[in-house]
Parts: sequence; C-alpha cells; structure tokens
Amino acid sequence: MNRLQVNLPGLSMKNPVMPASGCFGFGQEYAKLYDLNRLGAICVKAVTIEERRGNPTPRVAETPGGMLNAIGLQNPGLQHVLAHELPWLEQYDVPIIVNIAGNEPEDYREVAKAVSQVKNVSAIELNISCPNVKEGGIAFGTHPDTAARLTELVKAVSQVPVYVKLSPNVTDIVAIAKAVEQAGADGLSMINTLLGMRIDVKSSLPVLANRTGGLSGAAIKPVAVRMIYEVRQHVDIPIIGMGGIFEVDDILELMMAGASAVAVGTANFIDPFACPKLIDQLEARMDELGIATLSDIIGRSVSICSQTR
Amino acid sequence: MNRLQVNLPGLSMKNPVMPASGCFGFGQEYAKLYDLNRLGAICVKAVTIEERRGNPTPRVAETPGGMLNAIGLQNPGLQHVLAHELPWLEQYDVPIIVNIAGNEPEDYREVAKAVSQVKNVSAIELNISCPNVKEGGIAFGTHPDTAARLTELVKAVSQVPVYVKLSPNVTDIVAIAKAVEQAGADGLSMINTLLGMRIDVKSSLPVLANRTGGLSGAAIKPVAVRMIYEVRQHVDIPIIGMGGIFEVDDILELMMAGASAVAVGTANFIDPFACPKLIDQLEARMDELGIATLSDIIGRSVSICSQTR
Amino acid sequence: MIVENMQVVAQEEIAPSIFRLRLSGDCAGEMKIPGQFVHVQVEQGINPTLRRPLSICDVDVENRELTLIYRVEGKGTKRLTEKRPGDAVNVFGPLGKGFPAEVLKEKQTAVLIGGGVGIPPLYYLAKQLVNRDVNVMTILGFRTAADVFLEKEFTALGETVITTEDGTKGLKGYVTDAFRQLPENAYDLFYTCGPKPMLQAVETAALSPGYISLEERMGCGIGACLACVCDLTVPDSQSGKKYRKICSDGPVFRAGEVMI
Amino acid sequence: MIVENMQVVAQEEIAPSIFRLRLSGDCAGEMKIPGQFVHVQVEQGINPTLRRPLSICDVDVENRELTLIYRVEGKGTKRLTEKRPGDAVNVFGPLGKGFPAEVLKEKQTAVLIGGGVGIPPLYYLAKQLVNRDVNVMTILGFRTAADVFLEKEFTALGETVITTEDGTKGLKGYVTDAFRQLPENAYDLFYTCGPKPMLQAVETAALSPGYISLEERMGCGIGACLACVCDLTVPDSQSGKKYRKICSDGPVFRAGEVMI
Ligand SMILES: Cc1cc2nc3c(=O)[nH]c(=O)nc-3n(C[C@H](O)[C@H](O)[C@H](O)COP(=O)(O)OP(=O)(O)OC[C@H]3O[C@@H](n4cnc5c(N)ncnc54)[C@H](O)[C@@H]3O)c2cc1C
Ligand SMILES: Cc1cc2nc3c(=O)[nH]c(=O)nc-3n(C[C@H](O)[C@H](O)[C@H](O)COP(=O)(O)OP(=O)(O)OC[C@H]3O[C@@H](n4cnc5c(N)ncnc54)[C@H](O)[C@@H]3O)c2cc1C
Ligand SMILES: Cc1cc2nc3c(=O)[nH]c(=O)nc-3n(C[C@H](O)[C@H](O)[C@H](O)COP(=O)(O)O)c2cc1C
Ligand SMILES: Cc1cc2nc3c(=O)[nH]c(=O)nc-3n(C[C@H](O)[C@H](O)[C@H](O)COP(=O)(O)O)c2cc1C
Ligand code: FES
Ligand code: FES
Repeated sequence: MNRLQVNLPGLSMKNPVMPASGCFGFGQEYAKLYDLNRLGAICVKAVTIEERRGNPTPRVAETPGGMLNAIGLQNPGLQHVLAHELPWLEQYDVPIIVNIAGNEPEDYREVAKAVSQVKNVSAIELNISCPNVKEGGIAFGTHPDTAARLTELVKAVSQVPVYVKLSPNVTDIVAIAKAVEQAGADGLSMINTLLGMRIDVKSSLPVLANRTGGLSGAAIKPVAVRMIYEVRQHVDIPIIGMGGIFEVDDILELMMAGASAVAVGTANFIDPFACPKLIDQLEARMDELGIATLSDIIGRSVSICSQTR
Repeated sequence: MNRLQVNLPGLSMKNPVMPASGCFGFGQEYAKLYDLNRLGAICVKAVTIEERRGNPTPRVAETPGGMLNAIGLQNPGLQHVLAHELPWLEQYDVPIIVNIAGNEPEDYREVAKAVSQVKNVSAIELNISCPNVKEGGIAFGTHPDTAARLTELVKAVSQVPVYVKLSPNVTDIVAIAKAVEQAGADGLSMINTLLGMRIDVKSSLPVLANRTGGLSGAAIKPVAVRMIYEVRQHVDIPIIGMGGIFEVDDILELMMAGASAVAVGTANFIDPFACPKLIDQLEARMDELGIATLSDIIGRSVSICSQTR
Repeated sequence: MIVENMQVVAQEEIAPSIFRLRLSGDCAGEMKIPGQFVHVQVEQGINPTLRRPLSICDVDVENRELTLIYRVEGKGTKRLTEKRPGDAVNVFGPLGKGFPAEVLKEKQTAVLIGGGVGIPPLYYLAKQLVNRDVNVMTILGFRTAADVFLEKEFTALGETVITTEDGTKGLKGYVTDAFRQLPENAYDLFYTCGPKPMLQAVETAALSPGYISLEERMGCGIGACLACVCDLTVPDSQSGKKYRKICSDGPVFRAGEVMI
Repeated sequence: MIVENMQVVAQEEIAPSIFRLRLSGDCAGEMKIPGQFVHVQVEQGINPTLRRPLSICDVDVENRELTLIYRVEGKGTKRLTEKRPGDAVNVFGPLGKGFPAEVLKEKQTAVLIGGGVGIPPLYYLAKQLVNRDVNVMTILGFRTAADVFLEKEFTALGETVITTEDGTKGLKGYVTDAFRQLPENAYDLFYTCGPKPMLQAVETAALSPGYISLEERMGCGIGACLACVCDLTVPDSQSGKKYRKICSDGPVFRAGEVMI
C-alpha cells in the first residue's frame, strides 16, 4: 500500500504534491534537475488561445515572506502547447493538469475542448483568478454567477475533469465554491494569489511595471488554510490546496484543512528541488505524527471541529 | 516648520505615526516604556457598550512574517473607558482616536455619541472590520450599503470626525470606501486584518481557540499598499494607513500609496519601542530620499502613475 | 523593563532538547524577581515573527549574567539553539509579576514543585529563599531519567526529590505523588510551575497556600494586547475585573486566584 | 546546475559598499563559463524570500573556490555582508548562458567594457580570453576614484582604462567616451556588462560585433516562471518566439539580438 496515494477525479496521484501552475513552466526546466516522474502530478502554465506576450518587466517583486508577480499569463498559445509542450510531457507517467485562461467565455471553451482531447491530459484547471490581466482572469472569479456559467460552458466541452481555480480576493469564497460545484465542477484549486503592490520609496513608483501583482509564498498560507477550511465545510468536491507551502508540515496543514492534494508554487524558486524534497520528507513526518495514510487526514480538522462545535 | 506634521480632520499630528487599535491597549502599558507625547496620535482598543470577555485562549498564533489574533474585542466597556481610560489619557497632549464596535447599529451609535463628547477625544474610528466576533464587526464592513448606513448613523451623533476602518476581506474595497465617503465619513482607516487560520499538525486542531483569526504583520503589507493605492484613486477623504509597518520605509510606502497618516500594530509586540524609533528615523530617511516635508508624498505614487497612464 | 541586545556567553545542551543559555548584558541587573520572564527575539527581522517568553532561571548580578533554560519546541527555540558565544540575542524584560519570596520568614519551609521546563524559574526562587534562610524542599518531575536536569543545583539548596514517569530515576510517578506524601505540617507554602494538568493536581493536593506560574501564548508581553488572559475565580471586588493578564498580572498567581 | 551549501572562505569590502565573497564547495568545479551566474539564497527561511542573482567573478577549480563581487543594494546584499568565514551560503548554479570566449582566435583582440557591478563577470572572461591568447583591452567605468575596484587584476591581464564620472581617476567621463576613441580596427569583438544606459550607448558606439549581459528581476532563475523576459529585436525565425528569458537564454546575448 502506498501511504502517500491520493485519488481525485481524473487524478490518481502516487503522492499529493504537484507544482503549481505558472511556477513550473511546462516542466522542461525542472526536468533538467530531477525526474518529473517523482511528482504526484504536474500543473502547467496557463494556456490561452493565442500566444500572449504578458506584462512589461519588472514582473516580480519581493515582499516580507512572499513575492508579487505580474507575469500576465504569458504563454506560447494553444497551438504551440498542443504541438510541443504536451507531446514533450508524454515521456512522463504523471497526471498532467492544464491551467486554461482567456478573455471571453468562448476562449475558455475553445482551449478546454482542444486540451481535454489530448491523451496525456488528465484534468483542466480553470483559471478564473489571475489578478494580472485586464480582461478575463479574476473578472470571472469574483461573482458566483459568472463563475458558474463559465464552469458550465467548460464542463460541456471537456473530456476530462475540471478543477476551478478560485481567487482569494473575494468577500465570500464559499458562495463561489458552491456555485461552481453546482455548475458541475469536479474539484477546486485554491488559492490563487492575493492582489498586492509594492512601491519603491526611492522613485515613488510601483516596483512592478504592471503596478499591482499577485502575492504568493509563505505569507499567504494562513489565508489559504482558512479558505480551504471554510470551503471544505460547505462543498463536497475535492480541493487541490496551495498557497505558501514551503515545508512538509504546510502540506499536512492544508490537507487537514480540507485539501485532497496540494500544489507548490513559490517554494520552487527558493529551492528548485522543493517538490521532490517535500515528497521525500512526507513519510518520516507521517510516522512522527502517527498518520497511517495521507488520505486519512484530508479535512480532519473540519471533522474534528464539527464534532466539538 | 515641522517636516513631519500631517493634518487630518480632527487630527493635527506632529508626526504621522500612531499605534494601531488593539495593539496598544489604552496606552498605560507602553507609557511605562516611553513618553506617549512622542506619538503623532494614539488609537485605543475597540470600545463596546458592555464589557466584553473576548474569545477563549489561545488568542494569538504565529505565521510566516505575521501573526493571527482572535482577541474578540475584549474591553472593559463604555462606562469604564469613560471613567478611567480616557481621563488617564488627559495627561498627554496627543490626539486620541477611539475605536468603537458593537453588535447592533444602535450600539455603535450609543458608544459614538458618548465617546465623542469626551473632551480629549479627537476622532472616532468606526470598526466595521473585526473578523473575530460573531455579531457586528466585519458583518458591517463587507457590504457598501450596510457600511454606509452605519456611517450615517454614527456621523449623525458624533461630535468629532469619524474614520471608518475598512476590512480587506472584500472583493471590492473601492465600492465600500466610496459608499462610506458618500455617507459622510471624514476619513478611512485601512486595513484591518485578513481572515486567516493555522492548524497544529500534531493535534489536527486549529491553533486558535476561535479557529480563525486576523492576520497582521509584515506579511500583509503588500495587500495594504494595494488597497490604499486603489482607494486613493477614487476617494477624496484622507486615509490612515496600516498593515505591516515595521520599518521607516514602510511608512513612506503606505503614504506614497495614499495614506495621510499611519498606524503601527504588530510591530509594537516585536519591538516595544517601535513607534518612537520609527518616528526618530523619519527625518534622516527623508533627507536621504530628498523628501522635504512628509505631506508632500501623500499619494505621490497615485499622482505620478496617473500622469503616465 | 528594558530592551537590550544581550551577548551569548555560553550555550549548552544539558538534557535531550533542553538548553542552558547564558547571556550577558546590563539588564541582568534588573532581573531581581524569580518567576518573572523575558521576551526573547530569536532573530532580527520577521522569521520568526514573535518574541518567545522564557523564564528567568538564574541571575548573576556581578557578572551581568542571565541564565535561561529552554526546551526545543518549535521554530523559535530551534533557532535559538544555533546561537553561539558572541552572538546577540535581543531580550525584553524583566516582565510580569514573579514568585514572592518575602512572604516566608526565616526557618519556615517552602516546597517547590516543578515539571519539565517549569523547573527553571524555581531555581532562582530557591536561591533567593535559601538566602532568606527559608528551608527549601524541591520536587522535580521528568518523563524519564535521561531528561533530568538541575538536580545537582537544587540538591545543593535543600532536599530534592526526583520523580520520573517511567520510574527510571527517583520515585516512579508524577510530582503530585511525591507531594501528596508530605505530612500536613511539612511545609508552609508551595510554589509550582509546569504543565497545566500538573498545576491543577498540585493545587488540589496542596495543604497550604501557594503560588502557581501559568503559561499562555503571548503577543506584546506587557499587558497591552490581551492575548494572554485567564479568568479570575472570583471577580476582583475593587475593579470588577473578571480576568487577569498572564504577562503583566502574572505569570505567577496566588493558588486559587485564577482558573487554571 | 547544482544546489549546494557553499562555505564562506573570506569576505572583504574592496570599495565602498562593494564586497568580494569567496566561497568554497564542489560546485565551483562546474562554473566554467564566464557571464553565467549563481542564484544565491542569502538566508535559510523566508527573510529575504527570493534568491539573488550574482555573476561568477572568478573560479579557482583546484581550490574549489568561487568568487563573487557584489554591491550592497537592499536587504539581501546587506544581509550577505554579515556572512563570516565558515558560514554557509546556499548557491544554485551555474545558471544561464555566458560570454562565448571561444568565438575569438589567438591574437585577436577583445575589448571588455564594464560599469559598476557589471565589472565582476568580465574578470573571469578576461582570464579565459588571455588563456586562449586573445588580446584583452578593458574599459572600466566608475562614479569616482574611491569606487574603483579590480583595476590591478585587470591590468595584469591587459591594457586597462579607467573612467570616472567626476574625473578623480583615469579619464573623466563614461566608458563610452573611452570606447569611442578606439580606432576602427583596434578590436575584433566587444563584451560588455553594466547598467542599461551604458549597454545601449556601447551597442550604438560599437564598430564590431559584440556580446552584452542584461539584468532583470528574477524568480526561478532557470526559465520556468517567465519573470525575466526581454523582447527579441527580430522574432526567432524557427520557433516564432518573440522573447528571450534573461535567466536561461541569457543573461548574455549577441548585441542587437534583444531590445535593451
Ligand atoms: C511566562 C512564560 C515563561 C516560560 N518560560 C519557559 C522556560 O523557562 N523554558 C521553556 O523551555 N519554556 C518556557 N515557556 C514556554 C516557551 O515560551 C515556549 O516553549 C516557546 O515560546 C515555544 O516557542 P517555539 O518557537 O519553540 O515554538 P513554536 O511552536 O514555533 O511557537 C509558535 C508561537 O507559539 C508560542 N508558544 C508555543 N508554545 C508556547 C507555550 N508553551 N507557552 C507560551 N507560548 C508558546 C510561541 O511563543 C510562538 O509565539 C514559557 C512560557 C511562558 C508564557
Ligand atoms: C544575471 C545577473 C547577474 C548579476 N550579477 C551581479 C554581480 O555580480 N554583482 C552585483 O553586485 N550585482 C549583480 N546583479 C544585480 C543583483 O542581483 C542585485 O543587485 C541584487 O539582487 C539586489 O538584491 P538586494 O537584496 O540587495 O536588493 P533588494 O532591493 O532587497 O532586492 C529585492 C528584489 O529585487 C531583486 N533585484 C533588485 N535589484 C536587482 C537587479 N539590479 N537585478 C536583478 N534583480 C534585482 C532582488 O534580487 C530581489 O529579488 C546581477 C543581476 C543579474 C540579473
Ligand atoms: C510567477 C507565478 C506565476 C503564476 N502563474 C499562474 C498561472 O499561470 N495560472 C494560475 O492559475 N496560477 C498562477 N500562479 C499562482 C500559483 O499557481 C499559486 O496559486 C500561487 O502562487 C500560490 O501558491 P504559492 O504560495 O505556493 O506560490 C502563479 C504564481 C506565480 C508566483
Ligand atoms: C492583537 C491585535 C488586536 C487588534 N485589535 C483591534 C481592535 O480592537 N480594533 C481594530 O479596529 N483593529 C484591531 N486590530 C487590527 C490593527 O489595528 C491593525 O489594523 C492590523 O493589525 C494591521 O496592522 P499591523 O500589521 O501593523 O498589525 C488588532 C490587531 C492585533 C494584532
Ligand atoms: S501578551 Fe499582550 S496582554 Fe499579555
Ligand atoms: S527568472 Fe524565472 S524565467 Fe527567468
């Protein structure tokens, strides 16, 4: 028995750890460092119909315990991804999740349809939470109805399970989670970045050319834990948890809050071996804590607390 | 000329630095460490009509670059504050801001009325953003209409300017800021804490007895900067900025984003002399950066960026 | 109350995961009351964010030295173990109200009951009591023989009983087992510090008045943030207050004053 | 590309706010190409969060030593100055594509133009060129005389011109003033690294092909996050790509290849 195994719709994962979208490209760079087969899954960079140039640089800025990014969904476009990136990933026996984005609902539909037909694509992550583009992105993720309609549209054409990636920049994340669940989402990914900003006091100007950016890293972990915990109480579909995972305990924390698998983003930049290292550390830590199998702890805090409420 | 002077409705401040509500009690503890007259103003702990016991302990938890608190507005109640805390503060020649909270709009009104008649109270901070109480608090701060109605109610009875303290846990902070401005608010305070959570992986239980708490400290500064910057573009009343100020550059950053004065919260716990130290460092840093007077930089990023838009 | 960058004089692991840290600095001279604590900033900057409360274990005023004994629990204490002689450790203190030694007269007898890292503050107390010619009897509880620390130091000051949960040293059982065996007139006052269940058991078993020292997660450490409150068993008749702040009203309370 | 905890051998301020850091570790043996860089984690943990890109300034393969020269700009480099011999510094590298030394043949002449902390990578390049029997001419620009560093080292390798903005040493003016004075056939190739305006001016003034090294704020350092892109002047005819990643396609580019 594999104690690290977790199973989510479309995703049979030998361990719960995947790199987070946008922090791992399409895998080719990190493949130079380690065997990607060690990963539980791979979530690739957002794909849009057309190639995107993204935002002007500087695109990243450091903040206390975190970082801001405003990449702006730069990607080579659907055709290129279909022709090059996804075929390249065929050499790996790891579930592939494709993060998709667009300006119009129609764009999402087209990308979802095409991508979900690719044989090595296991699931789609519907990005309705990118804070760094003017159109699309977060605009779809802040209202339950809009989010639900987009989910329906994509579900109608997708051959694979659809995970909706939620934005934390909302008053009521539970309402949005419920709406997309009802609209047929197979799972949720949460959280995307918090909208933030840094100003360089020497110039009085924003550090990022895009002015604002998405806050990620250790700093946002408590927000991720809270949101996953809240959503877990009200929604039945599984959650891929992310936001500030740097240590093996962070994985357990997000899973206890309700995540069935986790994604690691910013930590890859600080330690390029972050994902395989965390995976390697899991079992020893489970032994210390008396955790038999990882699937036992999914949402454990929620169930314990609901008994003592 | 005092280069550090800033003027806001009801607040003539010899420097822009005040301790943030809830992080400084009613001043008596820090008065043992330094002369409170060195502060630009003092913002005291939330006051409610009745005494409040607050939440069970543990009430604080550490997070990467920040902390969670779930004090739950513990305070000795209006009468005690009127009889003891505010009179004690009369010995200081510093503007006093009283943070007020309640379960019902009527509660706010009563506290505001009473407190604003006290002669050494310069302004009221309307707390519609406490994430740690079941009733009142944040419930008033997440919808523009509710926030506006409460603001009107309090403005109608207050003898002193009213600053509305906004919650960052919202989809659209600008909408709320605009609504309370229209409702007659004299200023805004932002930001209160982000709702967060930590789970102890040994017990699978939330670290805080209240389960969730408010995230403060350096980790949230980029969110504060972004929100102040956004609100500054759409609202004319002054902003008291707070969220993650630990260094003198953080003060300048929040002011460039649009704050006319700042409040320091969590930093007091790490360095009990944080406020006077920051005040002492301001002028030297202004010299390095070529800032003549602090009031020059208020919202400077917003105005520069709007020219280059 | 002072904030000072103290200098590490020595750091030593005296039992598994238990470290003795000797710091030197002017503020050592201020640390006069046992049971008070210092709020330690393990590292400049934000990692970790908060200070850590640690009890004053010993003070050498002449040499301007403060001794702390701490157990490695999490990030902060882990990081503290990496400090080497010469390194700076930022200390804020002394904080809180400590154990009153002066309530006992010459030749009276105090029993000190400590468990785990509740033991360190009792050492400085024991020294002060002995200085006042008070008889000191100590009961120290550990999990197992290997965990025992400060035994020699306490023995030098008076009769010292060790208990271990597994019986590998001293009496097998808990400190309260040893405490209960003391006859009614064996002591005039007790002082105790340790984990909550131990404090509750000691309070229940006690045949005299006493003082207990409590722990709680803290923010400010000086009574401003209300992170660390505990309930009074009987509201204060003067102020009507229903609670106490452990950091500033405590950490030491009269047994029975607050709910444990 | 390796991640390794290298050990500080020496740290020295060689000009105001300019530090030379010598690190030892196995990965030094991998650092073969000048103009490549390492991504340095200044401190374990999250303070600061990101790694800092610093150019390879020199490598001593036999002694497993890597030399970096950096200027104190902000938090990270400030913190780096506190490292003492024996301390660990986590290094990820070598990263990126460096200066091609092999494009020049024996007896050809290279001119190296460096400004400020653009100078360090040119030193390792100069050494390799000299090893290949290429003539090396160097133009180094500083603000003022006190800021000058590595002059002696470069002079040992070939003709070296210093320029200072205030004329307190060498030629008064910018590196481009000295560069423009070179006659048409004085050099076969130029290599340059420094602030953007300098690179632009050098590219404009150049009478030969050349290579430039760019800077940008980085996340991953290996081409995965797209933080550090710059535009190609002409889209790649093969892939149709319109951009390059400074961390993995650069930081060194053929002059004219990308927009500065
Ligand atoms: C008045 C007082 C005196 C103390 N004296 C000693 C002593 O002399 N020796 C000793 O070993 N321990 C003592 N403790 C406990 C000590 O403060 C904690 O073990 C320590 O703070 C844990 O920090 P950490 O970084 O190892 O753990 P982490 O889990 O990383 O700490 C996270 C946060 O929780 C707080 N925390 C965790 N455990 C405790 C606890 N038991 N009490 C209070 N805060 C806690 C930390 O201060 C920090 O803010 C004392 C506690 C108090 C309140
Ligand atoms: C490929 C490359 C090679 C470099 N080689 C050297 C060198 O050999 N010597 C040297 O002194 N400097 C070099 N730099 C610049 C150096 O990386 C920055 O000065 C340094 O990162 C600043 O960090 P800080 O902590 O001092 O500043 P902070 O302002 O605290 O840095 C905040 C963030 O911005 C980034 N940043 C700030 N300035 C720059 C910059 N100019 N370039 C890239 N990122 C920046 C930091 O890496 C960090 O992520 C190089 C940059 C690049 C891209
Ligand atoms: C540089 C960068 C690029 C990102 N790009 C994407 C993206 O294309 N699509 C997406 O859904 N999320 C994107 N994200 C968000 C991450 O997938 C993740 O949700 C977030 O960073 C929180 O996780 P972390 O704290 O572990 O980084 C990006 C994050 C970073 C830092
Ligand atoms: C322990 C604690 C108690 C607080 N109590 C209050 C309060 O009573 N009323 C209020 O408006 N804000 C309260 N706050 C929020 C702060 O005033 C401030 O808005 C927030 O902490 C962000 O600033 P900081 O990052 O500098 O701490 C509290 C914050 C902390 C940490
Ligand atoms: S720790 Fe702040 S009141 Fe006790
Ligand atoms: S730094 Fe990530 S792509 Fe260059």
